[in-house]
Amino acid sequence: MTAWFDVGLALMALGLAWRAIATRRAFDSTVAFVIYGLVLTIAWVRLGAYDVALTEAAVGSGLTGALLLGAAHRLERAPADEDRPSAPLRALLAVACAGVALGLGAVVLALPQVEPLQAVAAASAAEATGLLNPVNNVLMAFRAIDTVLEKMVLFAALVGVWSLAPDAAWGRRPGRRFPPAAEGPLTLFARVLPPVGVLIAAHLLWVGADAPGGAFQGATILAAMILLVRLAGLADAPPVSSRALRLLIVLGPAAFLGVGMAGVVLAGAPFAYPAAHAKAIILVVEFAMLVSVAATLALLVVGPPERAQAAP
Amino acid sequence: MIGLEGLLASFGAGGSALPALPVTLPLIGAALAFAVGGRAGAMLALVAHAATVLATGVLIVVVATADAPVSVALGGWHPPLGIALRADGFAAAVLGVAAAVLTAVAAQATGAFWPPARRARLRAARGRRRVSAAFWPLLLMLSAAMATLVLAADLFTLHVAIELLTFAAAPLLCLDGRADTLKATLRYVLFALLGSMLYVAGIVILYGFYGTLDLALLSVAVEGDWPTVAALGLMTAGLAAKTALAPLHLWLPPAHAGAPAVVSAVLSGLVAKGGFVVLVRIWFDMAPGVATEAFVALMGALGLTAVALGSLVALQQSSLKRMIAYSTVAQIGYLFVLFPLAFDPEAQKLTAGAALAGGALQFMTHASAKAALFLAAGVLVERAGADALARLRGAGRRAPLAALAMGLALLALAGAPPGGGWAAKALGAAAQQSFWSDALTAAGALTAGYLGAALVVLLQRCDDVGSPLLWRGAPALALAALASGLGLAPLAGLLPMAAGAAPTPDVAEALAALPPLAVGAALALIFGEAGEARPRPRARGALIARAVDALRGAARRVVAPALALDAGLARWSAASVVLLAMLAALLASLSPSFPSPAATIAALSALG
Amino acid sequence: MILDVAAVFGLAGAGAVGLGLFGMLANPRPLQKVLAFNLMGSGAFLMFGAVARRAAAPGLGPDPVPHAMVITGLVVSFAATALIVGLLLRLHAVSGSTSLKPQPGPRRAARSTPASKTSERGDAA
Amino acid sequence: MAALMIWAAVAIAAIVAVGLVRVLCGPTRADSMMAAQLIGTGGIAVLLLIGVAAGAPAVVDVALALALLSAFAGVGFVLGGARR
Repeated sequence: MTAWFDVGLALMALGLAWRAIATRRAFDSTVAFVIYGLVLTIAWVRLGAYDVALTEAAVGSGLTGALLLGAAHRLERAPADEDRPSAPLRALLAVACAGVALGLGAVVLALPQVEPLQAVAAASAAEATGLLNPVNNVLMAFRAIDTVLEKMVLFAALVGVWSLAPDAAWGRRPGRRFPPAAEGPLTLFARVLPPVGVLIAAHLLWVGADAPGGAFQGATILAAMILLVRLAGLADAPPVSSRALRLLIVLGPAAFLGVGMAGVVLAGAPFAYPAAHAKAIILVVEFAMLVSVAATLALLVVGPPERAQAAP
Repeated sequence: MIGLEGLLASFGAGGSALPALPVTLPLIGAALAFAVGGRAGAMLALVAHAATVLATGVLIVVVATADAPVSVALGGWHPPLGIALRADGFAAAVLGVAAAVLTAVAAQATGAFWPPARRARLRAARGRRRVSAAFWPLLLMLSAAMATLVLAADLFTLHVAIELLTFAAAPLLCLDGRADTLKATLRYVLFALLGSMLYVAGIVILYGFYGTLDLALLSVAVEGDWPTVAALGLMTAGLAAKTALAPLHLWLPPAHAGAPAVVSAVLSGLVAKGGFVVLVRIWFDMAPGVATEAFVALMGALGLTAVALGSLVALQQSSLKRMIAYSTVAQIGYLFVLFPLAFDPEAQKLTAGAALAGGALQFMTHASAKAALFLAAGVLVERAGADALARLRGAGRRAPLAALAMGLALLALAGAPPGGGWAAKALGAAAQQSFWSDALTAAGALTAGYLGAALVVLLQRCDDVGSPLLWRGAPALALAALASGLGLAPLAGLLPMAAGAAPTPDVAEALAALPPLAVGAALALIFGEAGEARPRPRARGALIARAVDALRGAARRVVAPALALDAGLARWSAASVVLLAMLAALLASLSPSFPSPAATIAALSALG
Repeated sequence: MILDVAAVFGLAGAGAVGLGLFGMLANPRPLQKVLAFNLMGSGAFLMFGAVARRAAAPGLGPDPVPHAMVITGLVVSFAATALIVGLLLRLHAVSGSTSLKPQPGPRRAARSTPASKTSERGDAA
Repeated sequence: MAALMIWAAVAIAAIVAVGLVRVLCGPTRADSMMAAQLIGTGGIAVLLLIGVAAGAPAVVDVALALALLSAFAGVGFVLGGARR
C-alpha cells in the first residue's frame, strides 16, 4: 500500500517538475515549483529525513517560492527575445538529458546496502556534544566548517545583492516600500501570525538539540514572519547603512567563527567544543545564528535598496 | 627565529591549528569589515589580509620543512565523521601565489576602491561607498574560499567552498552595474551552478557506494567500476564547466573583459582556476588509478583546443582587456595538458611526479602573470579612458612600470628562463612525453605573439605623453617579477621534484627559448597594430609594403575562422550541446573497454 | 529488485535531475533557468536522501550525514537563487529586458573601436 | 490503526492530486494559487496521518511549519497581487 503511495507521490513530483520547466508563463511555473516543494516535503518525511523535510518546506518551497513569485511578478512584461534552441536541437538535448536521468536511475537501483558506518558512528559520538539530534550533531560539530562556510555563502549573497543597488539608493532602506494598509483582515493577520511564528521558531531551535529542528529551520520561520510584517506595511527594513543591522547580520557567523577559533585554546582543535560545556556553547551559537540567519534570509528576499529618496 | 619557533610551538600545542587560519582569518575579517563599514572597515580588511598572509607564510615554511603534509582534524573529529584540512606541498604553493596575487590586488585597490571620507556627500561618493562596501568583504571571502579549496580534504566541503568562491566573485564582476557586465555575470553564475549540480550528482554517487567523501579514505577504496566512472565523469564535466575549459568558455571573456581591472586580476588569476584545483585533488589524490589512457588524451586534447582557440582569438583582439581575457582561456587549457604529461602508461595511473610539479608551477606562473597583466592593463586603460589598443598608443610610456610588468609577464608566459613557464616546461619535458611539451612550446610562441603585438602599440612614440603615472604599476610589476623569477624559487621542498631535478637556467636554456620568442615577434608584426592608422608607405617601398600587406591579409584570413567558431560557441545552446557531448566523451573515455589511443599518440609524437 | 521507498524517491530524484538539466539547457528564459537549477539540485538531494535511507540501520534511522549535507546544500541553493534573482531584476531595470544574449555588436566592435569608455568606471571612480 | 491512517493519507493524496490537475489548468492566477493552498492543506493532513502512522512525533513540527508557511504564501500572494 505504502509503495503505491510513494510511487504516486514521486509521479506527482515529476509531473509538477515537468510543468515547472515546460510552462511558458513564469508565474505558472513558479506556482508549480512551490507545489513541487510541498510534495517533496512529504517525500522527505517518507524517507525518514524530518530535518530535511522542515528545511525543504521552509526554504525549498517557502522562501524560494516567495523570491521567485516576486521576480515573476516584476519580470512579467519582460520581452522574451531569447536564444531559444531550434526544435531538432531541443530534441537532441532532451534525449541527452533523458540519458543522464536514466544513468542516474541505474545508479540508484545499483546502490549497495552498505553498512551504516556513519549512522552508527554519529549515534555513538553524540555523547560528546550532549545533543541527541544526529543531524544537528553533524551540522554543528562533525562538519562545523561546512556550516560556517554555508553561512558565509548566505552572507556573500547578501553583500552581492546589496551591491546591485543603484548608486543613488545606496545607504537607504532595502526593497520597495509597502504603504501601511488600512485596518482590515490582512493587517490583522499580519499582527496575529508573527507572535505564533516567533513561538514556533523558538520551539524549533529548542527541540533542535534533541529532535528534528534547529537554528536554520527556526530562522526560516522568523524570516517569513518578518516578510509578512513588511508586506502588510506594518514595518520597514532598516537602512543598509545602519550599523546595528550589519552587526545583526554578522553576529551568527562571527560567533561561530569565534567559538571555532577559541576551540584551539579551550579544546585543542579548531571548531572543537570543551566537552563539559559543549551543549550550552552550541545552543548559544545556534541562537546567534537564528537571529542572523533570519535577518539575512528576509533581506535576501527583500532585495537591494532601490529607493532614491530617503523613506519618510 | 625564536619568535617564529615560539609561534609554531603555540600552534603545535593547539593541535596544529595552522591550516585552519587561512580559512578562518579572512572570514572573520570579512564579517568585521562589513559590520564596521567605511574606512575603518576597509582598514580592518587590510589587517585581516595581512594576518592571513602571515599565517600562510608560516604554513608554507612548516609544510616545506615537514616530511608529511600538515593536517588537522577539525573539531578533533577524524574522517569519515569529521573533516580534515590537509596542507601538502601543492596546497602550500597555490596558497603562496594566491596570497601574493591578493596582496597585489589589495594594494592596487586601495586607490579606486577605498571608501570616501565620511563627510563626502556627493552622489559619486554614494556610488563609491557602495562599491567599497561590497569589495572588501567579498575579496576576503574569496581568499577564504580559495584557501578552503586547496586545503579541504572532503568532497562536500570542496563543493561549499567552490560555491562561496562563485558567489564572492560574481558580484565583483558587475560592480559597475552596466547591462553587459550584468549579462556576463548572469551567464557566469548560471553556467557555474550547472557545473556544481553535476558535481553534486557525482558526489552523491560516490557517497552511495563508498560511504565517505574524505579524499584519503576514498583513495584507498575507490575502484574503476561503472558507478565510480559515472560519478567521476559527472564531476569532471561539471568542474570543466566551472573552470571555463574551452569549448565551455562562453562566459569568461565578456565577464573578465568587462569587470574592473582589479577584479579581473583576481578572477582570471585565481578564481577561474579554482575548478582545476579540485580536479587535481580528485584525479591525483583520490582516483589516480581510474584514469585511462583515453581519458588523459581527451583532457590533453581539450586543453590544447583551449590553448589554440584562446590564443588565436586573442591574436585578433584589438581591445587590451579582451585580449588578456582570451589569453586566460588559453592558459586554462595549458593546465589540462598536465593530465597526459603525468600519466604513467605502464602503471596505467596518474603519478604525482615531476609533471605535477610542472603543473603546479604552470598554475603559479599563470596566476601571478595573469594578475600582473590585468593590473597593468588597469593602470594603462585608466589613463587612456578606453581599452581599444588603437587608443592606447604610447600609453606604456606614461606608465613605464606597467609596461615593464607586461613585458616581464610576456617572457614568463612565453617560457623564457628563469620564468615559471620555462621551469614548468622543463619539468614537463622530463616526463618524456614530447608531443605534449612540444605543443606547449608552440603555444608559448602564440602567447609571445599577441602580448608582443600589444606591447608594440603601447610603447609607440606618441606626442601627447601627459603626466607620467610612475608608481601606479608597482603591484603589477611585483607580480610579474614573481612570475618571471619562479624558476629560481626553491620549490623542491614543496613540489614533488626528484632531488636535483630542479631545472637550472643556463645559456643553452636561454638560447632554446629564443626560437619561440622569435616566432612570437613575427606574429606580433603580422597581427600587430590591428591594421589601423599605420603611416603610409613611401613610394619607393610601396612594392614591399604591398607584399607585406598581402602576407598580413593572408595570415589574418587563415586565423579568422577562430573568431567565428568562438562566436558560435558563445551561444548558450551551443555550450549546452558541448557540455553534454563532453560528458559523454568523458564517460566513454573512462570506461575500460574503450580502445586505447596509445598508438595514435605515439604516431603523433613521432611526427613532433 | 524490490521497489522500496529509497528506490522510488531515488528514481524520482534522477528524473528531476534530468528535467532540471533540460530546463537549464533548453529553456530560453533566465528565470526558468533558475527554477530548473533548483529542480536539478533538489533531484540530486533526493538521490542523496535515498542513499541515506539505504544506509539505515535497524533502530538507528537513516544516515544523518547526507541529511546534514542536503540541508547545507538547500541553503546554498537558496543563496544562489537570491543572487541570480537580484541580478536579473537589476538587469531588467537597467536594460528593460532579461535577455542574456551579448549585444549584437561587441564582437565586431572589438575589432575597431569598442564602446568601452565606461568599462573602467570602477577603477576610475 | 496505522493501516487505516495510511489508507486515509492515500485517499487524501488522491483527492488532492485530482483537484490539483483541475486547478492547475485554471485560467486565472487565483486558480493557480488555490492549487498551492489546496496542496498546502492536504499536505498537512497527509503528513500528520503518515507521521502518526509511523510513530514519528517530529512530523507534527513539520506540519506546523508547513501550516505557517502556507498561510504566509497566501498572504504574500494576496498582498503582493493587490499592491504591486
